[in-house]
Amino acid sequence: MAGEKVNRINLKEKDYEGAPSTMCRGCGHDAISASVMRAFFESSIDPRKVIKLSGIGCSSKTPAYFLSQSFGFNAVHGRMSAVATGTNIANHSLMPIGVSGDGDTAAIGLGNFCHMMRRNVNITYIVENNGVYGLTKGQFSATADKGSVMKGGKINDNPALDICELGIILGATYVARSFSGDRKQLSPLIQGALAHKGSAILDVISPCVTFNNHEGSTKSMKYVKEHLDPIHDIDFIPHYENIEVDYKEGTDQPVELHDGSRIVLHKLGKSYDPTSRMHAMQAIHAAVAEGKFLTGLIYYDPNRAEFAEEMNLCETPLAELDQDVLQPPAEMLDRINAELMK
Amino acid sequence: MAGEKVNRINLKEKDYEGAPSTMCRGCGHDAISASVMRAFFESSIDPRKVIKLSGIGCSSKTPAYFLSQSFGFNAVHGRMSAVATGTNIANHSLMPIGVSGDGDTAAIGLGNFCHMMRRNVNITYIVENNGVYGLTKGQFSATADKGSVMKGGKINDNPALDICELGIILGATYVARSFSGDRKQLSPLIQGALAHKGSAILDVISPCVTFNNHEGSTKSMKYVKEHLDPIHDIDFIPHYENIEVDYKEGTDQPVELHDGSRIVLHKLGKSYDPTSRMHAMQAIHAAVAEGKFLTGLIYYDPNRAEFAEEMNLCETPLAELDQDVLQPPAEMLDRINAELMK
Amino acid sequence: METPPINDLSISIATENGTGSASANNVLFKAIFKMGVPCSSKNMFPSNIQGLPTWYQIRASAEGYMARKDVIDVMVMFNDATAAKDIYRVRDGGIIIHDDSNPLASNLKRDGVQYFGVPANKLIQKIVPASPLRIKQRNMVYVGALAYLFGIDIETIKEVLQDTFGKKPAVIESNLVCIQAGFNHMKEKGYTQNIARLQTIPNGNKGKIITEGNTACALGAIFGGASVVSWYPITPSSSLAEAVEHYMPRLRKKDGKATYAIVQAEDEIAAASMIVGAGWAGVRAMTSTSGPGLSLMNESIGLAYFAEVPCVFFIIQRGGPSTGLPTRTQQADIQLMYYASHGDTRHLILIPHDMKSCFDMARRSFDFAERFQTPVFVMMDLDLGMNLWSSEPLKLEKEPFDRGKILTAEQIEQWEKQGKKFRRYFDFDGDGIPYRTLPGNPNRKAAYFTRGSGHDADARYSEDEKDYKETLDRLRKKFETARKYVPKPAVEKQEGVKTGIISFGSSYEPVREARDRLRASGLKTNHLLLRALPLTEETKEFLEAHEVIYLVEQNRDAQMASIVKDEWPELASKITSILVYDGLPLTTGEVVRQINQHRAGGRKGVQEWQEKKLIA
Amino acid sequence: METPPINDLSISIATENGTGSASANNVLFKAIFKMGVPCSSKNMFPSNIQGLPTWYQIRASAEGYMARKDVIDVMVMFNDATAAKDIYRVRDGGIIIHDDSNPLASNLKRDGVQYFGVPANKLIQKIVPASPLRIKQRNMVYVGALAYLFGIDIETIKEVLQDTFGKKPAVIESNLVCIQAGFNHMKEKGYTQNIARLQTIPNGNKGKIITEGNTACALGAIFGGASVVSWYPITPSSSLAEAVEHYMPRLRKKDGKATYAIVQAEDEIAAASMIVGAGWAGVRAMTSTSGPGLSLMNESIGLAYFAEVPCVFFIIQRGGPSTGLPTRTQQADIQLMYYASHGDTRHLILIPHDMKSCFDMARRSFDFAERFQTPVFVMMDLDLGMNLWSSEPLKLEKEPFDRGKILTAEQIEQWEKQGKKFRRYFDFDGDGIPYRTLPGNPNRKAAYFTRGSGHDADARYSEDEKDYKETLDRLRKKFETARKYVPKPAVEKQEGVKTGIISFGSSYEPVREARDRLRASGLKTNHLLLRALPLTEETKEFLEAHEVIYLVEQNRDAQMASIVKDEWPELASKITSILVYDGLPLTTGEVVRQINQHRAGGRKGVQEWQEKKLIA
Ligand SMILES: Cc1ncc(C[n+]2csc(CCOP(=O)(O)OP(=O)(O)O)c2C)c(N)n1
Ligand SMILES: Cc1ncc(C[n+]2csc(CCOP(=O)(O)OP(=O)(O)O)c2C)c(N)n1
Ligand code: SF4
Ligand code: SF4
Ligand SMILES: [Mg+2]
Ligand SMILES: [Mg+2]
Repeated sequence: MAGEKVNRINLKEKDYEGAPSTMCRGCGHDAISASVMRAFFESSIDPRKVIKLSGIGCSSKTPAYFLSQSFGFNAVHGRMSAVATGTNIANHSLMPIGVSGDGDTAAIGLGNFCHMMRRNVNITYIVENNGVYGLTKGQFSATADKGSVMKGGKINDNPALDICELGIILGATYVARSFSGDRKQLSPLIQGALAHKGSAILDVISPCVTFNNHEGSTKSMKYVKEHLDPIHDIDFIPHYENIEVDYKEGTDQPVELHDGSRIVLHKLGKSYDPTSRMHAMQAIHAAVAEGKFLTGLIYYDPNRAEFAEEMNLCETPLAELDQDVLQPPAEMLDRINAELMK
Repeated sequence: MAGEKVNRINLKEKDYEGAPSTMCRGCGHDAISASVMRAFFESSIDPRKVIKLSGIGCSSKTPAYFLSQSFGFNAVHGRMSAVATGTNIANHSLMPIGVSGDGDTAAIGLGNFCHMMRRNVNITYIVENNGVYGLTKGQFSATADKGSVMKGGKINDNPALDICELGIILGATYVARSFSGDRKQLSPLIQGALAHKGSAILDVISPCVTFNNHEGSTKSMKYVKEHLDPIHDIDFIPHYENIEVDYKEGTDQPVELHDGSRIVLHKLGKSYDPTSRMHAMQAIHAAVAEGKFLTGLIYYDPNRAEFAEEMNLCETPLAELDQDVLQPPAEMLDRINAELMK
Repeated sequence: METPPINDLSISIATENGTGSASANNVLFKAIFKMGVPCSSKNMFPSNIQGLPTWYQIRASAEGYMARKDVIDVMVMFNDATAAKDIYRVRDGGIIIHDDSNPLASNLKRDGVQYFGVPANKLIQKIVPASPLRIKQRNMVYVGALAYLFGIDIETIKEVLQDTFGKKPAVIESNLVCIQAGFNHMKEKGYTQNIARLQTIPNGNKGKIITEGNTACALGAIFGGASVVSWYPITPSSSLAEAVEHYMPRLRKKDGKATYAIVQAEDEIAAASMIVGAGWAGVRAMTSTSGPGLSLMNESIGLAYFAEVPCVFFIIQRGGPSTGLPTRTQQADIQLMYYASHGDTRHLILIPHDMKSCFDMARRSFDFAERFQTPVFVMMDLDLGMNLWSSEPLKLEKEPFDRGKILTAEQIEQWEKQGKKFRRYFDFDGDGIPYRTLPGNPNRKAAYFTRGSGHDADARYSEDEKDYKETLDRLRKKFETARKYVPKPAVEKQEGVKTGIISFGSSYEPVREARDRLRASGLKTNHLLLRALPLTEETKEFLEAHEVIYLVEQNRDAQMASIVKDEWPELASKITSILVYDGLPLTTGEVVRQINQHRAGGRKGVQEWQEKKLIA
Repeated sequence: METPPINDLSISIATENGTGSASANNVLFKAIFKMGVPCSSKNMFPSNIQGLPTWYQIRASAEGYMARKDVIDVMVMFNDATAAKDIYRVRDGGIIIHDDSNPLASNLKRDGVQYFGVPANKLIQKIVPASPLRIKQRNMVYVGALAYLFGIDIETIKEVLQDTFGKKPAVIESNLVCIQAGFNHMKEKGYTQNIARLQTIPNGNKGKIITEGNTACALGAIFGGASVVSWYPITPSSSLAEAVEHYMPRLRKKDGKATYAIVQAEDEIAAASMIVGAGWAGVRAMTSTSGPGLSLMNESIGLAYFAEVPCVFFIIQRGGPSTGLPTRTQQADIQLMYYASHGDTRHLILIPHDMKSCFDMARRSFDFAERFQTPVFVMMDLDLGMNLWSSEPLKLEKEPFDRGKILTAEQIEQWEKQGKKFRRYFDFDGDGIPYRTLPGNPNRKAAYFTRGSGHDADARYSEDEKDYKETLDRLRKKFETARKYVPKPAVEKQEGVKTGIISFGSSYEPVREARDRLRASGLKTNHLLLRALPLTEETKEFLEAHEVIYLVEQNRDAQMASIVKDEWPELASKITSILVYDGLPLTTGEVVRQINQHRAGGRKGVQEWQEKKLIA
């Protein structure tokens, strides 16, 4: 029984659980939360050393649903990256995990997100990427594929923004992509990110069962469609199952989404070397050209120092320093006064 | 005499002039303004069909110094791209030229800038790139090279953000780089941008004579350095000459900046094909690897439709429609009332 | 057994969101409406998509009161998660309807109420083919049960189903079966109740429409010529922009091409900046947002104010501060709208209170924006914007757009003939409103350079102290001029009455009812409905004319009162604030309760009470 | 010939920025200071880097008045661009010093003033070796000229040069030569004047420092334990953050490592969000900005308010609205600070008025932020922040940091022993201030989930109306508690005096002098210096105790008066606002002028006058 199994620091899996989820049943976000808990458990990380951060959105609600023994900060929309930068220099001894959405990160939060990566702020940053604004009922996000169709028939005519591409050129030092249902791939990637010092970006495709609605949808779930009333269909969400996948490195994996549309995942092979920027960019482009999503650790830079280190901060976290360290002696003020007399 | 020379629409060069500049003498921005005027003159564009846009910064002041017959909007810091998106759909018959700085575009304005390019909003967008915040007295901007030293000795420890790279992956359809003093290269590039329908991004290296101060600076202008008083040196700005360059396609051009530091420009050769994203990215990376700035038209996509077109707007600019077109007949309201009775 | 009251009933339906109750509730409400019974509904939904509690409260009122009723007569207890609390929300002598497919848990029993069970779950197992849709149909069962208990006839319900799902016979069928099942079950059990009956009123709601304020605003904006709409999704304002998106294609096409542009911006700063750019370029531009968006738009609003660019902001208020309660209602962004942005700024605000004024003010807002070349706010709240209100049909006043002082190329020429030269920021008319030209104007003297930084009357950059002060003074003068133009308050006044009530927005309806109740209990009140800021003389006179004035607002800090105090401190000291801010639509009872509490304590008591209240 | 007034003189130096006049002006000012003469300087500089007009106004005042003097005795006319206007800025009987290398243009001649020419250009051609630096040295020439005319002896100047350029003998040399040249020229010409003389006052300024408010704030913050500083450059606030950057390395290193972190953020939203994150994580965090930045920070401020996170905002006010006049002074962001962000919010504001209070309040601001777990504003303005003020030395009060209610792991254990459980947002003490724990606290009960959305006393997500209202009421109660803690106003009061003046910030000094002038002309006044918001009882009593109260503020809309009216409308109606908003440092004369104007018109006249003023 999982309940009994303990990790190196003697914690059970349930010690990594959180409050009950309020996501729609079958939402990819819940599957990701499961992988997050698994990763922390497997890596035997003390929840009390962890801080959870998020912005606003369905995805951003999820940190409340894991690691209830960790402090959490559900900030405002799009500002998680800046808030994380602040918490990080205030206390570099804590391990930050951030969960955001494609709207939160790639729309309102894009500028701050880019600058966080430029600074290589230490964080495990998960983008739960569903191509829509779930919490505000299904508008397109900046990562929605060009040409995809929204509930109501609206067509997206802007190209999709690629979180990984952005991460690579802006200076993130650990850039990976996965699929919410691929726990075997996802939780090790999260463990790697947690172990990495610097900005670790995980772009995780996470289907929104309620609002993801590509052209494929007409083909699918005929009965439900016919019997759903047109005006209020968002008011009713059928119970979907989470989509799980499990496939080999170097292979393709087609995935049928809840609405019947299809995406193809391609898992990077063992031979792939993630330490070259140009290679990484090419790999992404190549996959896109074939209409596939590349998954796995796409780019990795073990050398660049993280932000707090660049700042030459003292060992003790700033948050733990006392007045005797923080307040210079009065003599120093007298000396400055003297200078100001000239 | 230039004064007498007229273009195809019978305008003289001075018809493209603006108010006297308030830039420091020798500032690269003034040189760029000159190329802008030249480009409009050469392309015989009616200033009354042009709108000038900018954000806030020394660079953003410059639209007041050219095309005084054109309407201009000096918006707030970092918001030119969004303001331009609005003006564009409001009146797609006008030709927008925007001037911004590296702070305005790559710091506070980064998010909006990226989304403007994603939409491929029609604009000629010039980034007068000096690596510093000129107007606020010389702090580093996001495009400053890692390791560069600021007046006062502060060292930049973040990697430089590359405007062209960003433009290419975000969907800009005309991406070029040049040097403020290279009028021969710059004004044709501007003419090309003006002719292009879509987001045309010009990253123009434009030395700030007052605050650009790389390590090289110690070597330079010995006498002045010695005799400048340390506290107030920003209060005095020696009169510099604008740096002019003129070099062949496919060749390198080292440039000595006012403070004695050196940069190397590399001009793309005739053979270079700008229509491939991947090639463009590789070319940039290759140059960076050799410590050079690639100049010329780096990427060009002639096919993608500009934003206003995607919107399927009517011929007549929205701004010119009258009430009879804008206000639906009362009967339409009655019909809707009827629907709302059910 | 005495006859029950007719058409006076409040039903609260407790369910879980995402289970399909909204369409059941909609059918129920529409059926009552179709019977001709005056009715309203309040939807109290959570800020997530599926699995959290939601309440739908329907009120039928013979007298035609639309406010949320403070007592609940019937509770449909279909959400186990909240049942334990829900049983106490219903009044003594009220009714609880529950799903008795399983026996009622003991902790859900209470005295003084009637329980009616309907085995909805069991029923749908039988009558609905197995599919994910089944649970959804469960909700239709309580519709049938209520229909039987209170006398909604099935025919009316059929008509509603027809209206709503006309194109989908299968949907009509499957819903009807379940409704019928609920109906029959109650019948077989022979359940009866005596607390109220619904009775058809011939032509009762004839010619009336049902809609939400956000829809009415959207239509008003479209008929007002809105051409550039830039917005960023946020509850409860999204449905306004989405209604614009819904109606525009039908209403604003010109030989297949759009005479409008709608942009879903990347954030609110972009949305605001886009409409500033668009307004400057000469179109009627708008955005819609809520508190967090308003906070972010502050800088762009200041730019529009100082550069004098027309644009319209629809602000649908929700529970603040910060993210607060996104799906609850409040009127707490008043000061932020009025004083928006840094520096000396004051803004024009229009305040609708019903569907007609939503439509009219939305339409007129662009006239005000262009007339005064400034940002204009339309102040809404979630209750007004997202709940269903019945109303007279929307009516289009045929009047020309007021584009304000725009100079064409020809006019500039004529001016020059008269030796008058175009100066963008010069006060030609002494009303503080300058003339503007639009980009593209071919006259060589038409162009000017707009900026948010200091400028002189000719739009030239200036740091001169006189130019600067002149600009600030002219802007204030322009604001003073606006006082004469903005919609005047609506005053209901009887000679000799010494107590006045001031209300605005969604508080109007509860206050209207509260005044009737107070009158019944012996307190006559006069009323002033605020319809715009800046304040006008009428309000001053109203303050002068009364001894005690109750100012009703749905916020904690008496924000509107603060604005009144700023104008007329000596008069404002008469004001006693009625403050309600629990996020739920205002009830008549709460207004009456607070007013009576004051009167009990007298003027001094009032102050103490307010003190206490603030820090209670 | 009667003896000239001693040490009472105002000199305005008109130059072009970027030509090096700042160091010349600095030498001149420091020299007068070194003589022991009480003096102040006001720098009126443009919002660009080179080539625009700039004025530097020095005042020497035997009585020790530091306000900008309203009359200019001497004009150094070294900027051709503004010369035509500058000649009229000097008072009748005043002196104009100009560069007569070329003959004076006829349009620059006026009557009633003395002209003294000094051929600065010619002189430097001779004495300064050819180099770009030459023009810079030209400015030192007028220093010498003024020294001769008004009696600053060269030795003192040498000392100043020594103090400033000690490490660069070459600089001292080259400057001295030019100063000497100017001095000698006047001497040779035998120029004399009789309007004023400067005379050494032994130990006059002994022990006094000269600094800017931004520097004093920066030092206060450092000694107050500020550890995370995130900022985005903007005039006039940059110099505060840059002063922190300048001093931190000397003051806050621990074996070579930094005990602080300074981040130049990518924008103000990021800066604000970073300090909210940092404050939550347990450090003393701050940012500094000006109007446009404040507007952008609104959303994050609301988050800090509602999630109850301590952080400090230094707001250096400049000319608004929008970009406005970035290099001019104003007090027009008061309401935006006080009501910042959407929803019901009220914020704590500290208001320094001199260098000592800048230092002290900056230091204390973190105590208030942590005590009340809320954003705290330090309200500055450009005049206070960027001009040089002489002052007593800054003094460090030795008192422990007030970290407020922070629970350690041990304390939580003890609580539990007492059967008391940690609840993040529960009002244990009845003062509205809850207890908090810091991330990293090892107690398993210490962790909580912070959010800007609705929550209950245990920091759990909640949409319940009672939880919501309780939170809002507690926040207001916390604000009321703060009234007892914030710095009290400083009152100068004489029995029987019926006229009161209220001032704050940089208005204090001009008002101090204005009161002396008014007394001389027969009007006794009492004074209240506002030092914080929320307002406290002392202000109420002051309003009660006087018949007429003049409230002096540097904005158009009487923003502080509006806040007073909000608190005590019936008393506030006594207030007459003195409003100055031309962007220049407030002068004594303007205060006196406006007050006399009112008295002339009487109470009624006052209102009319204000009416007029608002729409003049
Ligand atoms: C400033 C601000 N603007 C808008 C909103 C409304 N809002 C809440 S969540 C959201 C988008 C969420 O999308 P995403 O980040 O992709 O999360 P998802 O729900 O898809 O997981 C928006 C626009 C807000 N809360 N704050
Ligand atoms: C919201 C806001 N923040 C900060 C500023 C102050 N500011 C003015 S210009 C500028 C940076 C300009 O740098 P850049 O865009 O590179 O222009 P440059 O002066 O270097 O040409 C800043 C931060 C402002 N005006 N508005
Ligand atoms: S709306 Fe979509 S994203 Fe949000 S919880 Fe439901 S399925 Fe998940
Ligand atoms: S400060 Fe630099 S960027 Fe600004 S005008 Fe001077 S030289 Fe140009
Ligand atoms: Mg999403
Ligand atoms: Mg720059």
